Amino acid sequence: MNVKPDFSKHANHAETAPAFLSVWDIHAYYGESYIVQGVSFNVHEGEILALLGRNGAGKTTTLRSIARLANPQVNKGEIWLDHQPLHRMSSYQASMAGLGLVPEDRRIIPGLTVEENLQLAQIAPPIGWSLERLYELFPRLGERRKQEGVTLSGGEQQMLAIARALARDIKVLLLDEPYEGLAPVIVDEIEKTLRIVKEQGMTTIIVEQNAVRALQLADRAVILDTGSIVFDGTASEVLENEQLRAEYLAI
Amino acid sequence: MFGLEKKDATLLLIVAVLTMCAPFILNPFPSDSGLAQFNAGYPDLMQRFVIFGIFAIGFNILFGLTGYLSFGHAAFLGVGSYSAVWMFKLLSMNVIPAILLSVIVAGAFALIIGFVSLRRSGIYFSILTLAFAQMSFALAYSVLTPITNGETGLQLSLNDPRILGTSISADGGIPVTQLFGIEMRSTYAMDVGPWLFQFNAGYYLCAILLLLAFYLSIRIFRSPFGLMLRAVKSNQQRMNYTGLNARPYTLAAFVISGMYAGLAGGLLASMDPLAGAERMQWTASGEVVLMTILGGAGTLIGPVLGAGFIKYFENIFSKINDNVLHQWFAFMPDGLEDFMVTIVHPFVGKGWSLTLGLMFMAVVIFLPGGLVEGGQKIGKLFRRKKAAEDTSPAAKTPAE
Amino acid sequence: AAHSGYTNAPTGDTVTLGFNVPQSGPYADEGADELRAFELAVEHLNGEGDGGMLSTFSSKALDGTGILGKKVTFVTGDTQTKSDAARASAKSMIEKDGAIMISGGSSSGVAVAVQGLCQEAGVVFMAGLTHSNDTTGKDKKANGFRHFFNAYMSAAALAPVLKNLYGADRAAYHLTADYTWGWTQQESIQAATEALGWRTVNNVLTPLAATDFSSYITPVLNSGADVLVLNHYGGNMVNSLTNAVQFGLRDKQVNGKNFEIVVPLYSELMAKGAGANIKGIVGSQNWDWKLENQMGAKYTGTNAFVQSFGNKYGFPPSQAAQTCYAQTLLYADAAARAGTFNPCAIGEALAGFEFDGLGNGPTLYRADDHQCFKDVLVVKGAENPEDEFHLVEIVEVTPTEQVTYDPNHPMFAGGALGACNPGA
Amino acid sequence: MGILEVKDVNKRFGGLQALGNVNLSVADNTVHAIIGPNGAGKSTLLNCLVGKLIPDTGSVMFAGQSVLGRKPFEINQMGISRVFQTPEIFGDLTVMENMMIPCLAKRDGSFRMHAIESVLDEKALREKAESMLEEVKMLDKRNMHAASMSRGDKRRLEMAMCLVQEPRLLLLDEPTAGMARADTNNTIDLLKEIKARGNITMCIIEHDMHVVFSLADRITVLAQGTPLVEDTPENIKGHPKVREAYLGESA
Amino acid sequence: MDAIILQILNGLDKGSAYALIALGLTLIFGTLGVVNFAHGALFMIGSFCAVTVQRILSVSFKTVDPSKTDFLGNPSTYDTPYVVHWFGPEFGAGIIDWSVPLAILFAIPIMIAIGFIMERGLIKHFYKRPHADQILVTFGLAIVLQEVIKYYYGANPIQTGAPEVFRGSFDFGVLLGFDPNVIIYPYWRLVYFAFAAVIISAVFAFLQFTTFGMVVRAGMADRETVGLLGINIDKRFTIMFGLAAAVAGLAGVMYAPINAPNYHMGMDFLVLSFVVVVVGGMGSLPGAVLAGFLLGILESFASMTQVIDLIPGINQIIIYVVAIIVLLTRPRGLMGRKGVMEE
Ligand SMILES: Nc1ncnc2c1ncn2[C@@H]1O[C@H](COP(=O)(O)OP(=O)(O)OP(=O)(O)O)[C@@H](O)[C@H]1O
Ligand SMILES: Nc1ncnc2c1ncn2[C@@H]1O[C@H](COP(=O)(O)OP(=O)(O)OP(=O)(O)O)[C@@H](O)[C@H]1O
Ligand SMILES: [Mg+2]
Ligand SMILES: [Mg+2]
Repeated sequence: MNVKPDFSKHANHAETAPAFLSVWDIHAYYGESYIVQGVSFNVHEGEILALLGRNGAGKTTTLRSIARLANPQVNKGEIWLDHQPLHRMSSYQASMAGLGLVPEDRRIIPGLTVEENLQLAQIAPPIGWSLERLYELFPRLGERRKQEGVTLSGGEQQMLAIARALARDIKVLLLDEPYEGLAPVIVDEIEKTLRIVKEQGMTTIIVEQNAVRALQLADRAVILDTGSIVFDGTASEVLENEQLRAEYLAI
Repeated sequence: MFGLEKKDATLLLIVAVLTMCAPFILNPFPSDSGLAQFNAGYPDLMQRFVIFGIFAIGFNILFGLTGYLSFGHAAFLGVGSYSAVWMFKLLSMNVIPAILLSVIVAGAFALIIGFVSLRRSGIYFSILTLAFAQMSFALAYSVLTPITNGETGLQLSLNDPRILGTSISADGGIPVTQLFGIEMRSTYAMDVGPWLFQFNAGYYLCAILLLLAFYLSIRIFRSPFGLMLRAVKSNQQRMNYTGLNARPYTLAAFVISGMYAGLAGGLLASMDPLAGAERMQWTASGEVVLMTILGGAGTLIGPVLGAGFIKYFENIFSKINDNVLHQWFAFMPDGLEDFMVTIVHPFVGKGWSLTLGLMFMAVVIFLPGGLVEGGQKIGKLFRRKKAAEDTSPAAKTPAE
Repeated sequence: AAHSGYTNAPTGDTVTLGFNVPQSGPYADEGADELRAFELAVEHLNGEGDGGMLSTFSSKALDGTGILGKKVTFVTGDTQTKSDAARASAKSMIEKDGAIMISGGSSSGVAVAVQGLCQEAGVVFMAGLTHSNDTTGKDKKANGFRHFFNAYMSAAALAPVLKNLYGADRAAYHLTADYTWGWTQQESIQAATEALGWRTVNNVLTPLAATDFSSYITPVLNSGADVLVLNHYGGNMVNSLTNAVQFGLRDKQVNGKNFEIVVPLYSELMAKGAGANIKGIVGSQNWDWKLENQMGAKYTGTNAFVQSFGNKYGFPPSQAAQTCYAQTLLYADAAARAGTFNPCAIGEALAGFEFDGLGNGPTLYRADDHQCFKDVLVVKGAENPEDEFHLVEIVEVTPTEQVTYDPNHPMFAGGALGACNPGA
Repeated sequence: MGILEVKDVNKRFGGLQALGNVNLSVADNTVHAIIGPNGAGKSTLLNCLVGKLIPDTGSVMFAGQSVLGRKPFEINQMGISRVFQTPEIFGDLTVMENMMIPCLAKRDGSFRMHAIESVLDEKALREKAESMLEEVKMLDKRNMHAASMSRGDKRRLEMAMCLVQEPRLLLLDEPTAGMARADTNNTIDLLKEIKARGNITMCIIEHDMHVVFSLADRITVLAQGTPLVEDTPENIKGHPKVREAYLGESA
Repeated sequence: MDAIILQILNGLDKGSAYALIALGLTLIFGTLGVVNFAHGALFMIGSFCAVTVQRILSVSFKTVDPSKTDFLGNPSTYDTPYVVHWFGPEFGAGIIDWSVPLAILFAIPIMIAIGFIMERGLIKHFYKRPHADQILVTFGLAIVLQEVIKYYYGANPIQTGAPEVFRGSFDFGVLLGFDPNVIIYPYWRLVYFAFAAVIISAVFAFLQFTTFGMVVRAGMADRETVGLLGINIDKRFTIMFGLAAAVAGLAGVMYAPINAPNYHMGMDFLVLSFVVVVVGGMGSLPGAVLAGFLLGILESFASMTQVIDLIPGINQIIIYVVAIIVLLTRPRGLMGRKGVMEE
């Protein structure tokens, strides 16, 4: 079964955009290869959206497009964050506008210590959580603050990447596979953290292979397949829909 | 053909045809026209094209495949030249032993330098090779003068011992280099109307060796050995954890490319029996780097193109003086003529290096990937145009 | 080319000469001046301009109609002051442009290399600025000719003047460029000064690539030497001299005498480059544009040349320019007298040729080694130059006899002229 | 005595005891899982096995020979292959070329020019590489540039490269991290099949308990650099200490 | 002893030049990761700033002096610099005399502008390109800059003196208790040393006490991620480049009185400065400075007669010998950081 996204929501898009973050008909390319083929969805303020799909479906590419990274090239489409046109910005401007991305391979900066990695996030405005507060949330990082970031264990790096995003005062948090490589207890921890920040009003998009966990956390879900949206609805809808789960999520 | 895939065989064939017909191709302008200045079809330059082509092909085996950027390759060229000249002085004027010795000596030299330098990678490797080459240059220029004849360069003289041969030729001069009696300098000139085509024995020897060198390089590129070298470039870590020691592979590539340089050096000396120390200077090493990048590092034909490009500028543009410019623009009214000469003047003659510098920048800015990529782009453009032409008639006749 | 018994025999109504000068690298300005002289010479040979030294030249075989009735054309090339590049450039002139004579150059290494090439190719080489003894010594060639003086002659000319100026009891410290020219220069000047009674305290070889000579200069301070001899040329010399002056050597008193600096080989461009540091420093030159005005009519030709050069280019010619100009005229004249361009005939015409009126006074092209013998100038840096053309002052002219040596002099031994080679 | 014997291995990084007196014995032809919280030292332990790190003290014996003091390539030649936590592949080469490299690498470690003999056995090697790609379901991607694949695919490629070497001991560091559920299941099947063929021992680090419990014969739990318990999967699941330190409530 | 002290002084001086050039190069090469073959050319342009200022200040008008004739026999002319005309012979001549220090003021904006233009117009597009491409384009640029200078200023060195007061030399030995006239050292070289020390400390302070250095290093390691943290890295790269160009240029300005500037002086220093940077260790500013001084001093010692007599030719190759030894014993140079340009 294919659940077609409801494009009527997007009618008369830009000015009347109802949502906090709205992504409208983006098309993204890596060189010649056409990866994201017209994706549109909305995220409301304070909501957690799960973006799901197989390997290579284009989830990462979609997040990177929203974060305005140089690669992929977005040839068409609009992205509005709180009435600001992200699609006209470069990545650092998007970040100043309130966007935070935790990239899939964590991208801890080599040559910098844990603390420097965090300080780096607090150079440009707007500044978010203080380092003390972050160390409180992730005591591990506090213990390791003088260690070079890239020598952290895989899971520690993941914590650092999330902490780095929170060190900025962001409005929308984009998480690309935040649970990957984390011990189950830590996953629980992070899930708790995400709930906490949600309560404080954070809007989140989470991409996750562990679909069940993501769906338990999320309010809504979007499923991508080969660069197009095949489902857009509430998280519980997915959990209830056998066929959808089997076809796209293998759960 | 020769165990090559079709595409490579075609490439080899094209190169073969081009080198064999070079005396025609490089001499397109009649010798009495103003454009004759741009002709490059005279023995010395043709020889240089192919010899530096060989040098660059060899360099590319190391740099293009493994990514190790040697900044001291000219040392091997120089060592090759010195060996060859010594062979001429001591043994015989036949080029075969000279070339063999230069390849062997350069190979041995490369083995030593490579063994030490390859303990480091990246920029550290580049600086190590640079240091070795600069040391060789400095020593050859002064301290080792008894062997290298220093600044002047090692030349033949009338009192060379020359075991297999004579010290002095019949007419009282220094004997000339030859291959079993065929003098390297002997040139057959063909007058066709205003054109003069020169077929030089030395050039053809170099050209044949270039083809061999090119063939061997294709084989290396396509062989599993070549694959290993590319793997070295891509991810040495993974290579290690796959049970492969990268060192012997890189060292082999280094020695092979050193031998290519030695061959080029030996050929230079065979065509013109002089070996100068500045052949080993860092600028000379830099030149082959530039040739390779300019043509397209990692491509088969690129280095040869790059070598031709640089040598062409050095030899042709440097010779255009104001006199020549006035000849070119003579057809214009006087004021305009002088104006044109003034405009062009800074870029030719003594300004040739300015033009070369500008060309370097232009190529790397507009044709990332070098001349080969430029060629491919043009090729694509043509194909696209053709495709567009093919489809356009169809568009005119509606499907209904 | 047609087989007429020698390489590049001119077939049409023109004859092509090849001017191979440094156009890039540190000697580019010198090369540019040489090129100006060549162009002027060609003009004069073809009967254009005021004729320059043609009118003062003692031989009257040239009449301003080119050479042997053929109009003179020329090609130019860049030696880059590298023997390899110079040979490539010369070869292209010979192979591509049909040049029948190659001239020019600004260093001995290049001169020897190109001379060797011309010998092999069978064309005449008229050396430009080359000062090493080897060019007409161990590396001499039948097809090569040198008008410029050499290291031995510099030393021989300087020695008596140095004795007059600084006395016979001196201790010299040599800094020498570490390559063949530097060595022959040092060897010559050491021999000549020791013959005067000078002591040689030390001789230190400096790398060609050196730009800062401070670490070679400082040991001089306390070595006990009271004369510093800089066997350097071009940029090396400008830098070493500048450094020596910076370190206050010239203000020093050693052994109760003023410390002195000597630069055996001088040139106008070097003097310009050295600026105020050159003031009062003694050296030798092949020629100077003020020669006729100051030293009399013996040096006729000088003024004629300076006039036509100055009118055309707006400044007086350098010694390099004069040499190149003279060499071109000498070549043309020899061809005219021989009645052919065959290098062997030209060689015969030049060998032992005595002439006058080319600015150096009576001159001999010696047959044994193809070296010119003529008076040598001892010069020094002007204390108060009236303009940038008067940086060099003539101190004295050393007559030919004093600088002449035996062709078998040990400093020149080891080579053989060989047979002339007409090529094809 | 097991094929792999780790005795009293210690490793410090500055002030941090990453491994403290680790003892481990892995029996031949079994799958041994190593689990534990992030930063427990699991990857460090593997690094000590393959020569990337040298332990401060202790011994590591493989098939009766010590691996210490050997270079990584020599250790591989002894029969140990490793899949890394962040994929290590030849990014510049195509998938097929990536596969050819391990096929060409000889176990005896001899350096060969491969230029002359290439024609002789290239075809056989090619077939071997292709059948391996088939097994990991990547044959259709054989001509793809390895760097431009999605991360799950890179992982599978790396695994294929290790498997085609037919190692005696295969070390897998989070082989299914970031893999879609369907592919994770495929990977489990693949590893099971490999195991069933026999003559291979595997050490696997994984945070996905589904994978661990479906594959492992024995499990070692590492915490703060020291083994906490070693037991069968069933016992581990119920172990209270493990639940607390690692699995959390969701396991 | 005195000889050794003198060579140490020489070494420090040479070392200052090497260190200054290497410092600028490290900012570009070690920090921005761009192999800048045009760095020597920047140094050269700095020197020519001094030449230019001297020329500008000496712009003159001609007066005919009928009492003399020039070399062609025409009435000769003499030049009066406008500044002398305007400010009187003493002060005017003084201004010309001080042209090298004045050139510093002139060079700073010029060099920063050149750095900005170079980075914005050219280098910017090459951060992500292979080093080989960077070499090609910057080498081309170096040739172009060099040739342009040659076109306007000729190939001959141009003497550009220090102010009169700095021209003499200073008896250093007396201070240390030696006899007079044993250890004397030119004032200007002492000035150069002090100047180098000031510049080096200023650059260190700037990078140490601001986050600028950290951000640029981070940006080099991973531009994309730094962008994700809201930092406009392009702007900072440009500033860094301008800074490096200014350092190179100032090193050149002050060097003009030591060695007469010529158009290819940059190339003479280029290879050497790469060696210095790499021996110092990629990406390490202290390393670059340390290696600069080390090589300067060793080079000075190697040129002592006693040493040359022992090992002939050692003065020619000392730098390379040291480079080889250092790189073989310390894989990342003296103070190199891991991972910087090791591929
Ligand atoms: N740099 C790149 N160049 C070219 N193609 C790319 C690049 N990065 C990704 N792709 C391709 O784009 C497609 C989508 O990749 P993307 O990384 O967005 O997938 P994904 O949904 O995040 O998958 P995964 O779950 O494996 O991370 C894949 O087919 C991949 O091969
Ligand atoms: N090179 C190093 N320098 C300093 N500390 C290091 C280094 N490498 C690892 N560590 C530290 O050692 C500890 C163990 O790291 P290791 O990578 O082995 O953990 P792990 O068990 O694999 O964790 P994960 O499951 O998160 O990957 C971590 O705390 C890490 O920060
Ligand atoms: Mg992804
Ligand atoms: Mg790990």
